[in-house]
Amino acid sequence: MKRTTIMIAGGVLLGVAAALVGVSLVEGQGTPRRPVTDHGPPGRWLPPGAHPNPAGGPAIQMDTGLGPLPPSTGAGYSSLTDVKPGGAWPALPRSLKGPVQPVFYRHDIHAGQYRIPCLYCHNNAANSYSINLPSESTCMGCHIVTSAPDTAGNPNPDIAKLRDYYARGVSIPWVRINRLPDYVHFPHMRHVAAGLACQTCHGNIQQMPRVFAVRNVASMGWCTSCHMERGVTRDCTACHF
Amino acid sequence: MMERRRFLQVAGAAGLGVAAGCAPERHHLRPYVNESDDLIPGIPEYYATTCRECPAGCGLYVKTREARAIKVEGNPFHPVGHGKVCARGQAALQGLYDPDRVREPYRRTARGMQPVTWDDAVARIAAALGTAAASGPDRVALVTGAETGALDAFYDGWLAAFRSHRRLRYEAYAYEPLREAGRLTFGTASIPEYAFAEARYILSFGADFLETWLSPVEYAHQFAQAHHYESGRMARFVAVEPRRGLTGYSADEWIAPRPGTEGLLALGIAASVVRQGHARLAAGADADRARGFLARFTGASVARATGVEEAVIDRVAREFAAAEPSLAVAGGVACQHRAATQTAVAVNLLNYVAGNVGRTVRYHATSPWDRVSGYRDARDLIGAMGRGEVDVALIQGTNPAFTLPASAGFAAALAKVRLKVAFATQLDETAELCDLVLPDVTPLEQWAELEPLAGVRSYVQPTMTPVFEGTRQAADALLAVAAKAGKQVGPAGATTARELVAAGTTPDALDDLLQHGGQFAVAPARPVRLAPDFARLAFQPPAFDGADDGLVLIAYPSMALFDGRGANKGWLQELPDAAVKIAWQSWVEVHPATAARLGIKNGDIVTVTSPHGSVEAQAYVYPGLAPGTVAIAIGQGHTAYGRNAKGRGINPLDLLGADATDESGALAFCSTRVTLARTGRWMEPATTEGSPRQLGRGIARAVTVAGALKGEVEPAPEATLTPSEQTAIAAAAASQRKRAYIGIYAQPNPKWEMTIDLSRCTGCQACVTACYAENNLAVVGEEQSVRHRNMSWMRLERYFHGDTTGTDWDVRITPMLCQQCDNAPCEPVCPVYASYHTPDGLNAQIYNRCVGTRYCANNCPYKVRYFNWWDYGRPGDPYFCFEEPLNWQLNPDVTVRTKGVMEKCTFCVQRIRFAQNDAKVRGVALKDGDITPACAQTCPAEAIIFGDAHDPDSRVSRSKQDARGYHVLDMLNTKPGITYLERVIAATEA
Amino acid sequence: MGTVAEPLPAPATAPPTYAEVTRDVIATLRPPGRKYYIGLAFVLAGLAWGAFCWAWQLRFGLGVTGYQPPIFWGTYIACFVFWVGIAHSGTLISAILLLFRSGWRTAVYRAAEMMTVFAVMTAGLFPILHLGRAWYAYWVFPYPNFRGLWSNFRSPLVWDVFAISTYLTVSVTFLTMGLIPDFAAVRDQARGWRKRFYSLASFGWKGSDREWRHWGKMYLYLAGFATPLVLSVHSVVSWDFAMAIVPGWHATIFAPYFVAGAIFSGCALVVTILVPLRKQFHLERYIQVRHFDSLAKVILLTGSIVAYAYVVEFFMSWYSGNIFERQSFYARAFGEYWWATWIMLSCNVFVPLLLWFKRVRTNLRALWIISIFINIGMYFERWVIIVTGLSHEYEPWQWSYYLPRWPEIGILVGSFCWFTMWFLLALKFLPVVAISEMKEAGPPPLRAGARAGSQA
Amino acid sequence: MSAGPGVVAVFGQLDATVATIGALKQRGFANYRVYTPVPRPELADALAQKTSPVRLFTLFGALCGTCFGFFYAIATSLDWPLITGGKPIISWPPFIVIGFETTILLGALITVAGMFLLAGLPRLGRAPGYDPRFSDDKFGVVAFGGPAQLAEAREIFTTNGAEEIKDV
Repeated sequence: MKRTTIMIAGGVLLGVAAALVGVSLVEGQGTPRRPVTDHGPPGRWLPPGAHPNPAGGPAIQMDTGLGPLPPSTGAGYSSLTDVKPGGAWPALPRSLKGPVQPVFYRHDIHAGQYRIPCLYCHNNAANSYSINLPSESTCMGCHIVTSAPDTAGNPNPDIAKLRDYYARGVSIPWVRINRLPDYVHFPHMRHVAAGLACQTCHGNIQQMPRVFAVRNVASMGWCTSCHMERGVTRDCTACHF
Repeated sequence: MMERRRFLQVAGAAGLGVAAGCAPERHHLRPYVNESDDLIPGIPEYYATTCRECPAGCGLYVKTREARAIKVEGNPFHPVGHGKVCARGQAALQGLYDPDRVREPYRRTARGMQPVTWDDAVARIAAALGTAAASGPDRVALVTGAETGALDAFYDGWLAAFRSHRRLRYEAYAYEPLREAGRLTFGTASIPEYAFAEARYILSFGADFLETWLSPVEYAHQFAQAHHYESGRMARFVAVEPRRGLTGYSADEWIAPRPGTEGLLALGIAASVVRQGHARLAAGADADRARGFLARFTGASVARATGVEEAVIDRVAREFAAAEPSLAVAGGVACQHRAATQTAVAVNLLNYVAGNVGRTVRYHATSPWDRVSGYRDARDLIGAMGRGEVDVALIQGTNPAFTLPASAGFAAALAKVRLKVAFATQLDETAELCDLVLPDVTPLEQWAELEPLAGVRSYVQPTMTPVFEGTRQAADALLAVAAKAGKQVGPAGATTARELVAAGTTPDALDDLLQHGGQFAVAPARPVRLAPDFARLAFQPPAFDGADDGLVLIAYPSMALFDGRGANKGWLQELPDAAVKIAWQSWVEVHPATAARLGIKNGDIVTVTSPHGSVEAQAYVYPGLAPGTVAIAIGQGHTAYGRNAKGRGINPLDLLGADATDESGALAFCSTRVTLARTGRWMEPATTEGSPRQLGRGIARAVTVAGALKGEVEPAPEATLTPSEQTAIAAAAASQRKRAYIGIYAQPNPKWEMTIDLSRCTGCQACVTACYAENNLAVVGEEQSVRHRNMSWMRLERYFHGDTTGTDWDVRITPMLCQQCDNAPCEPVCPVYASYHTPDGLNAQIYNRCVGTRYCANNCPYKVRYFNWWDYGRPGDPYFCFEEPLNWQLNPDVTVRTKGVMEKCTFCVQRIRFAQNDAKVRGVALKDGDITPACAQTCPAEAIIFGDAHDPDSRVSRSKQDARGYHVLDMLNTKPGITYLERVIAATEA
Repeated sequence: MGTVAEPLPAPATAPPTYAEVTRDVIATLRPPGRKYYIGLAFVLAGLAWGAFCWAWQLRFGLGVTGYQPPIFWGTYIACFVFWVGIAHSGTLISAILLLFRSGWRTAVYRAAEMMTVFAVMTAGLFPILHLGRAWYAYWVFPYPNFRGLWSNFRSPLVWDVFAISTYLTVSVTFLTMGLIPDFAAVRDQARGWRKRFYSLASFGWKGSDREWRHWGKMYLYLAGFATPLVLSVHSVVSWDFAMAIVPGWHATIFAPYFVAGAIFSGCALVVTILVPLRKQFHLERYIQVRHFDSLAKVILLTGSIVAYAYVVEFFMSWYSGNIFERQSFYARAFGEYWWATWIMLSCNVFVPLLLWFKRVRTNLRALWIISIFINIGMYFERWVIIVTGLSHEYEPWQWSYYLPRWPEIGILVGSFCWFTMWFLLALKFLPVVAISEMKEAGPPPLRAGARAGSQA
Repeated sequence: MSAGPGVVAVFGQLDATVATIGALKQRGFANYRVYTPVPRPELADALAQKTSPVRLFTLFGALCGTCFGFFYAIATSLDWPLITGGKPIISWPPFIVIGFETTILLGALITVAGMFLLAGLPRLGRAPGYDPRFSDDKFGVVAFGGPAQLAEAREIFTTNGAEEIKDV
């Protein structure tokens, strides 16, 4: 009886320790973080006005000595000449992949049917590491006029939401789809400048009513396989630093 | 991520672990409501402003990302600083993002500090001011730090509106002796501009012009221009001071006269110049008066009084006069005793007889120091407050309760004021005494216009929206108070400091000024004549309080903490003292002879007792002291102010008598004798110093000018390869290289290299703080610093060289950072390729691949790899150091490392890649100088050159060809990418 | 050939018969008594504490340890080398002495081999335990992955991975193969679940001529593999240090020095374990004093090599004229770590000198105490090499002082408990003396009147 | 080996067993089996066993190991060439360590596999004539054959002093 007790006690001790190790392993897992991640900081951090620093004066025009940025060479899709608005909307499939967004923005209409180039809204992709979501003022550039009203003349409910956000000066909390770990620094501008189509990594966004991650772009194998195919550097510090 | 969450859910279901708080993370992307033309997420923006961390006023560019200030860099076009920033200036960010900042207005009540609204606070002040103004003139006191320009005028006008002239522009270091000496010698109570860059011989009487004195960044910049070695030419620098600090480390010769006799020595040198017939004096009454006055300072008498040999005096005099031009400066510890004004006068005379006045010593119509209030003014105010003559005291941007000696009675006097208002960024000692504490903005959030030099208008502008909504610039609040009280102050309708600053300019002109940082005109120098007043002074060695057999106490300004205002900034606390190399703690420097006599070792806690008080701190046995002195840095010993400052270390001002002043009324920091006693206790110093000697290893090398001319490198036989070894190794390396350089390595690549000119480096450690800011280095705190776990990728090693029993020794300082070795010993030992060599010659460290074997750190002979012992970047970790909002400062281009990961310098690879990507997208080639690592960018002495060594025309390629170049630990065949150019000592031509 | 081999020199008592061997050895496997369970509980508690320490370390990071840069390795790596070293004597006794046909190994080799396996299992924990990110330890294995990342075969740590995992595999194999005939013997005496267990464990061994024929050769070749392996493993471990450029590490003598030290410490631990074991299980007839005498002689020999290596290290540091080496070794003897160095020298050089006396070698009590000293000394040897080497490196500015803290001590204790736990469990499942070899070593049963050596 | 009817004899002495084997061989018995608790060389001699082919497995395994070690090290180094410490991408000296360890690993494992294969282990069924005493202190000889041969075997066993004789 005593033996059993001792054995059980020992076993329990060992089990607790093992559990602690297990929890610690999971707990300890982590990736290096960079707290400034999302480019629109939350809360009041969001500069509400046009000026990034309303409290101060103008920024310095830094002379980088590198000359101006050339117009994007993004495979012709920065041109607005192809835009063809109007027409009947594509039908929604029965089920939609991807997370529910605060405003049901349909890429399949804007990018697909109307053929608005990606860089029209996501213009930073051509000149920055980070890609931007269009500001609400960009949306309102059209939607101050167009509202896809129903037969009764009421604007489309999602456009109404957008107008409401804009009127209140509140940023739309889009749910993030693709997210690279903080220790990866992906230069969007290099890839746009190289003429790579956005769809290469992001999938056929122009066919997605609601955006979802088509493939795990955060998998390094995806990056390196393409780099190898094209003979681009595989130096680790191209992305990791 | 997915797997991890799933696992946790399973684990939780199995009752294994506590999975609470592990809800799936959901990230949101928040777009701008309105697009900005300027701001591109991911691309930095820069705002020009002016540094306000000390009164020098260097020009700044503040780097912002996504509308947050993330780095302070220098404005290269600004006449103060020339694009360089010191450690304190860069740490302004930590003041901005200090979690201890006051976030809303508070009022002192019986139940402690209670939050109030701004409106309430403004109404209370306005009411009190109304009563005070009605009851008589000068019932209101306004205390600020040094102010010039628009805001200064506004403050005066504001005070006048309430019938008062009690204005104090209080600075702990107000340099009154210099101003008084200027009045006595040249009839102008002003501080001249010192042209270090032009001087060929610099004689400093205690002035710590590379640390805190007047304008340290600008002077370091100029000093390096004068004192660096180039083609056989360099200025000689002699330091005359009882304590050899960082500035003295750059000296080619150190003379330590008896404390207090520096002025006599200056007079002796001046007299010797005259005696030897080297005086450059125009004929006339002034010259005759100078000659006549100096005649009584014979070599023998001066030698007797100062303890400096007559031959040395004559030699220095000869050299000083022969240099064309030379420069003598007085300040610091040599100018902080009861004979301080005399010392400054003596040095003025020395400059006068050597013909330097008007050349390297230039007086202007005004100087920013003219109106700064000193100790005498502060005591006047204390007297007035103590007598109940002040009803309302408003204190902004200065902390007199800490920087005045306790014996001056500031706290008791302030208590007699009816309403005490502090405009404070932190709850410092002064704010704690006040009835109303109003949250002020930091210099990076405020508007001001300064005049740091005659003719220079330098603007201060907010670089971002205020971090805390509840804060308001003091001037805004004062405007509101005036409006509430029904007074009109400043330009009509002005309600903000911005309008005060903008007054008199058009919006376009203002934009232009703000983009350039200001208007930088060169004011002409003003001729001065010798005034007769100086001869009235006694020129006697100063008196010291305390028993005659005591040790003279030297309280000196801390380079990092200045007058204590830096004490709550982690970067500055963790920055090891430039001379003693202790961080986070206070220490008492004890002369080795004294230490031997009393049996004191490093770390022994000693009691220092003066007639005015007593403190306890650890001892540091320091050879850089005159015998019979002890030294303590000012800056620690706060009783309030914030988490990093409070209760840390000791304040040497507690040992000073309030009445110890000199003719100018300045407080004499070096005025008392103390006794030392061991307590028998010991503490482990938080020092970075392992061994203070380099033991013949040739890490920091130096030669004389003559040697440098011959192309000699100081031999370090143990650390250098023989020629036959070199040949053999080169052949082996070449054959290995042939088999190594395949794939991307075989393509034409740049090779990033660096040279560090030790004849320029002063050891100021601005580079260290730049690295902290750029690379998200963790601040580990005192406990971890004690255990040598600092994360500073760049460290300044300070070795004593020579026999340190006398004064004839020199200090070797070398910045040590990753050498980016071609044959890096750290690389092949990593099992997972986390450490490897990039095609462009960098020794890369891939943080996310690192598993933490630490083998690389063992195998690094330079010991420049730093391990994340804790999760410094994770909230909840015991050593988490980026507490909100400090994390706002983090550079988004650099990964924040987790625990268990090795990290190190990579020549700011993020800047390299950014520039390469930018150039590629723009379709242009990178030029030499397009990429600058943070350390090189900020180095005031421009000692660091970075570039592509494969480009034969790059500056770094040319610089590494210098005959003075050497590699540290060359015999290990690591082939470092950093070439050090050895220091050159301008030895005396005895 | 064709003759019955000469038995070992006649012991004091009559040699056991085959039946006695079987009976006596199987007796050790009988259900244990109270002391055993108390011991086991004690060991489990120690192990749980060690596991807790590791959990603590994983949770907060290596900051909880005493590491103080530039001393990035300390107690854990010392433990690693210590346990790998312990392992070596087992392989030496079972494989090398088998090849050399040293008869005295028979009685002790099984215990030594068990010790080997458990010591390698213990040692293998430490490279993982000491990692900053232990949860990514598998990255050091060159497994194919989508990212195309491999491990760096130039790193001595990857050599370690290969050497230690090979060593563990081969040691386990060697032990298991040796156990097969013994398991069969136990099986045939057992009942119930034990019978089923040993039936499985013996792979259905029947002791037929065919089985013995192939088994014998296989065992010989395994011994042949184990011999260079054992030499290579500790050489590879020593290269962890010798391949680094740290003064005090970078020495060509390290491989033989470490191998000798390993056998030295391993044999000492064999003595430490066997003396109480022999008493507890009444195995005096099998594990005899003369076996201890032989072990002591091996200890004496390897101890002398180790002492010689110390002398050479100090001599070379002086003779090289290299100031880095000189200052490092000066600091080792007279610097902050003088105490560790002198503990090492006392225990490893001076105490074993007693073994020159046969009286000491045959006095088990004295031998046991000396073996404990040697174990302590050899632990300190590793500690001294690692810590003093790192504390006085090239850059004088970065000299420092390290002492372990509680998590390290806890894990050190836990590692001893882990080892002991396996040993205690194994004692009740594995015959601690090789049954068939013990029989083989003794005189075979012959017909009355026949004499060993005569043709039947 | 062969099954079928046989007869087993239990011997208590080694020399008796050796003598029995000799007698069986002399009478032309080819199909017999010996069980022994110890691998005595006398038995091996009496059985005139040829050297076990296990060594071929050993050679094969070791060669495989060497090739695998070097191939893996070289191939992975070339797959993503990264320079460390200025050393060649294919650095032979460190690869020797890898090759050596894999030689031993595969050599040892394949040797064991070979032994299992050749010795017919693991044996799942029963062994004809096996008696638990054979793992303790008795030797067993099983002879197989026709009735005549078995009778002859019995006779040999009895002559050589078998303690017990059983049919199997």
